Amino acid sequence: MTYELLQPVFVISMALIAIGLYGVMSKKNILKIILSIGIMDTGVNILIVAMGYIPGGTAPIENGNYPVYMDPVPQALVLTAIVIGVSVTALALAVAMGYYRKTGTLELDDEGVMKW
Amino acid sequence: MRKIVAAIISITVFVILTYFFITSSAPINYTTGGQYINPITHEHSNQSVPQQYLKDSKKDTGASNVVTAIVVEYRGFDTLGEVTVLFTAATGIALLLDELKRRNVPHDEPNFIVKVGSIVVLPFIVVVGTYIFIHGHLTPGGGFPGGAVIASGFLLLLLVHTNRGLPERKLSVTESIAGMTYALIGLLGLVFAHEFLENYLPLGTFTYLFSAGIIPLIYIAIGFKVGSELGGILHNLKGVHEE
Amino acid sequence: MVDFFALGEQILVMAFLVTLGYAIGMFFNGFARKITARIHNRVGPPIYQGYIDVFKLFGKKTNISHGWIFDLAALFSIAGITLVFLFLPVAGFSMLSTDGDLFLILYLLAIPALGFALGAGASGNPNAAVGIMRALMTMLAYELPLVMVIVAMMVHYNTTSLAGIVAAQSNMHWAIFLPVFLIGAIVADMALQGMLMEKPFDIPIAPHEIATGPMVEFGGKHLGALMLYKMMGIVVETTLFVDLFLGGGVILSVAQYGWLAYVVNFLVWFGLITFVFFLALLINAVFPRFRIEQALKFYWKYDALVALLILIWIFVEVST
Amino acid sequence: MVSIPPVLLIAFPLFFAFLAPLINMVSKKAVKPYTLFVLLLNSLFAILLFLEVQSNSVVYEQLSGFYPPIGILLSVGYIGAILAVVINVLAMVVYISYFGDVENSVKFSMIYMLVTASSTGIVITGDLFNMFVFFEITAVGSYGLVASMRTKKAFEGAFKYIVLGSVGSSFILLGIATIYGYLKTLNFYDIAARINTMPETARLMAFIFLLIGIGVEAEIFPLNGWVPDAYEGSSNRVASFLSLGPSKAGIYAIIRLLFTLVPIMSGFTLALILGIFTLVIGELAALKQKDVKRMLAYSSIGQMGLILIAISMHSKFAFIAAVFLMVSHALAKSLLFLGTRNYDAGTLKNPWIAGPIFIGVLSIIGMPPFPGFWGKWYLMLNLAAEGLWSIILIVVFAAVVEGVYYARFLFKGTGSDARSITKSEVAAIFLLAIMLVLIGIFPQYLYTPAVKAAASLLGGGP
Repeated sequence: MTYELLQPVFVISMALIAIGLYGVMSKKNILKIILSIGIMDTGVNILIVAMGYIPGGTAPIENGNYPVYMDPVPQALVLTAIVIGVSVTALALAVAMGYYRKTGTLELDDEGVMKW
Repeated sequence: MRKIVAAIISITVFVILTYFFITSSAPINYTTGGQYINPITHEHSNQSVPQQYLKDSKKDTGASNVVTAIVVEYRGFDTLGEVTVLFTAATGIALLLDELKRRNVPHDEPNFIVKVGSIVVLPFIVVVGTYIFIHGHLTPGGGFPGGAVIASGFLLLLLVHTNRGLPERKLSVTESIAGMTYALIGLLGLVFAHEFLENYLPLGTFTYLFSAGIIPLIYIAIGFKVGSELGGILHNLKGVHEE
Repeated sequence: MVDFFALGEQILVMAFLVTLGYAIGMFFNGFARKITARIHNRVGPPIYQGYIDVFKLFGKKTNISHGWIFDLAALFSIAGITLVFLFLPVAGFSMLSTDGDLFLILYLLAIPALGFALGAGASGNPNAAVGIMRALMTMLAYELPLVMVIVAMMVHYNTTSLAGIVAAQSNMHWAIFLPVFLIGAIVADMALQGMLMEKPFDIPIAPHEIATGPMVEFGGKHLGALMLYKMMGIVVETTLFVDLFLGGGVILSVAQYGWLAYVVNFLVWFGLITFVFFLALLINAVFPRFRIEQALKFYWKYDALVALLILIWIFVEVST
Repeated sequence: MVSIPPVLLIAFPLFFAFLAPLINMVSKKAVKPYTLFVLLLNSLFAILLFLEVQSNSVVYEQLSGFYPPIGILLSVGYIGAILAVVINVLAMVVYISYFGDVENSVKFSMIYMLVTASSTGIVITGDLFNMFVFFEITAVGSYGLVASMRTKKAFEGAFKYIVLGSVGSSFILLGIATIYGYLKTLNFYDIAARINTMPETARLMAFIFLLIGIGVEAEIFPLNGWVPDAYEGSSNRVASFLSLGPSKAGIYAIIRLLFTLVPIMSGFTLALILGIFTLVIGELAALKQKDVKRMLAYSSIGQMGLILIAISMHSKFAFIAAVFLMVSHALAKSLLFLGTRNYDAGTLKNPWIAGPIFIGVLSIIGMPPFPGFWGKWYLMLNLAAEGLWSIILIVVFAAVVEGVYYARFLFKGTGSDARSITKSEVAAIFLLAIMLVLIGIFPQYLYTPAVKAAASLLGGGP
């Protein structure tokens, strides 16, 4: 059996990734870029959780009777990935604050972005 | 121009990724695997990894929540790393915003309902958070959600007392001690058992609170750590000096 | 067990060759000035003027030094160029040669340039600064076509050793007799012109504009050392050219003719490098000077393009 | 001989980093010696680990008491051991330069320890997701270190780094999801054993996802936009640290990816093409830089390209070349970044700075007898032996370009009056220079482990 049931989930998570990517590349406002990163992270996390889907499965908490469980590993991975995402977002916000204090704006200037 | 390029790239990525994942023929069960020859014992593992987790977690760890068993025991080293990521981020934020803090920024006084409500709600928040991280091995949740709930209590405090920060020093001490406890629990595994983070406590009775060996201890440490770290982050982002 | 006798013999030969190289270099200096003077319809200095200059400069007391980098730089240049000379097969006789030494030579050629740049920089003279920037740009410019041609030769002869290339050209199968490498030789000759800092690529020195450029602050022994470096440079660069395209001057095989072959080959090698240098002097005498951007354009647009065509030609030839 | 569990290399510095704030509360002065002590301890562990690898050829350790692939496996082969030593010892040496400096931040030292530990973690882990976690610690720590100067440029550079780093980590997760989806395992060697059961496209896509993610840290071409800004904005010591720790860990991850995880031929070709682009773009961009730090940063990119080319040749000699280039780059680049604080027209008048800087430059541009020379030399010989002449052309020309801008760099440092430098900085750059000279003169001590590393990797081992 393959992932046919999950195709809408894949489309949604890929759409989130693409939206995030678009935001990261096109926006100049630091907060918008941070939001875009968050959207991208969410897309990836949805994808990973979906990878552990088993038809008819339940949450992997043992309670005596033995139904079919979901694959627990992706859930554990996503737990880690979420915390990491939070950490990065928090640090990015701190950097944004520092940038704002130094420059008085949250817009990245063209010169700074495109410098090669 | 920039937006058009960005749009083209992201649409391309979307099309390629969607096509790839939709046509992917990955198996939708977790029974594949099991041919791996262990480099330490040179034995075959005879089952797929997730299957083994689901089958053995009760026996191995005594936790009824398999996800917790994976997070804290089977892949506990990842979780130590995860805690460290949060710790690094919190330290980084403190490092960046140390000098940039502003004093005496005028804030709006919060209204009466928020003030009184916070006093009423705060104990419940703390209790719920504590409950979540203590029962991590039995119910969904664990150290991270529990710590985050407690940190939301800190957030409430910061919202109410607009011109005050949190006791940064105390948070920092809590954070350090909790982190050290986690690392120490792991290192003691090398002493009392054979490996880092290996369980060396009795597993207790399945589905009871005092069970699952070191898992609740680790989750308590994580709960304290995450709560104080997120609190520290909020404190630093608010930018008020400790009184 | 090290064969000390053979080792001593080798060291003696190397010392002799290095001395010879410097002697030839000094001779070339006087030679060049004489030729240029004759073209300008002057009498010019005597042909042994190079020797006189060097001995005079080394006999002088050095009054000005700009610190230890300045001193080191002169040493750096001399040591670097001598090392390169030791890696070159001279008249088919290679002193230090290994597989892949052609890369080594290309590399090592940068050391004296670095020393030169350091010394000039340490002097703190603005003219030196201008000169050294131009010298580095020129180096960058001529290196591209040169490397392309050399890689083409490596592909053609399927060896990375200069001695191998020389050996492959024995029995008068000189590379220059192949049409493609005749063009290659012209390209490399243009690069050689830049290496020797002769017109039209003498902008780094630009004698009439920036007061002899990088050398301006050097005096006494430092100037003597730098002159020696430049003189040896002429020998090294022309020898590289001869080794690449003119079979290293080898016309008799040592196995067949013994010591006679050595003598004849050395004479032929000497004649060839003199000829190559003379050619450079002629070009120097008739061409005006390029500005730095013109030089860059020349090398990267025309010279490199031709070199690229040669490279493609060789690749096609090899693959078919 | 003492047998050290590899996990101590990670767990000890983590524990001591958690302890550092308490030390700071007791005595502010104690923090720097304390950190140095921890790094010294870690270096000793790394050296012991290296010796152990030399006698056993590979060291495995399972964690949490479960056999892999159930538990996490640490696996240290030759290449991992070499890099662990390089990262830990050099991190310690670079840290020496902090002594005698007015800047005294416990947080900085903590992040420094954490990033050292996690870079080491990347090179000794045997688990894909574990590697991702260490990547994130390294990245998050590096963001903080880059921004720690708190200037506009620092924040800008750090922000670029964060953006690219986050996109990269998303792609690593995509790669992990792809591989896990097919194989339901995360252990490197379990994956390696069964990777052929995945369809060709899936393997290629997983490879590309992971390469994109790792490429950010390893400074590979389309994803290295952060490098110049971050290096320019950060302090010299941070730049020095970044070029010896995280970037080496990134290269190690690429080695793992190419040789163990997804050993497909198209992957090697792709890496080769990217390497060439990285090399050419890095060197040409370095040529036109005015700012010294930016120039060094682009030069780093160029070096990374060279290393990637050497790795993707998939042959023994090229891999030895890669090892030499990595060691040379780690030593020389950290030396150069460290020695060029306030680089201007008087720096080289001070012989205490100039000597090491000369050695560093000579090693980077590949002059004998320094490690950089051995690296380029083996690479060229290998390229010539395989008849890849067009790559030789590019590499040689890149070397010439390198020579030119380094000559300009040295030239810029001469003239005017001598400058002073703190004693600890002199000590640090001298130690680095001595190591460069020693490895250059006695290359066999690196050559032998490198040969074994190459043999082990080409055989599919760690």
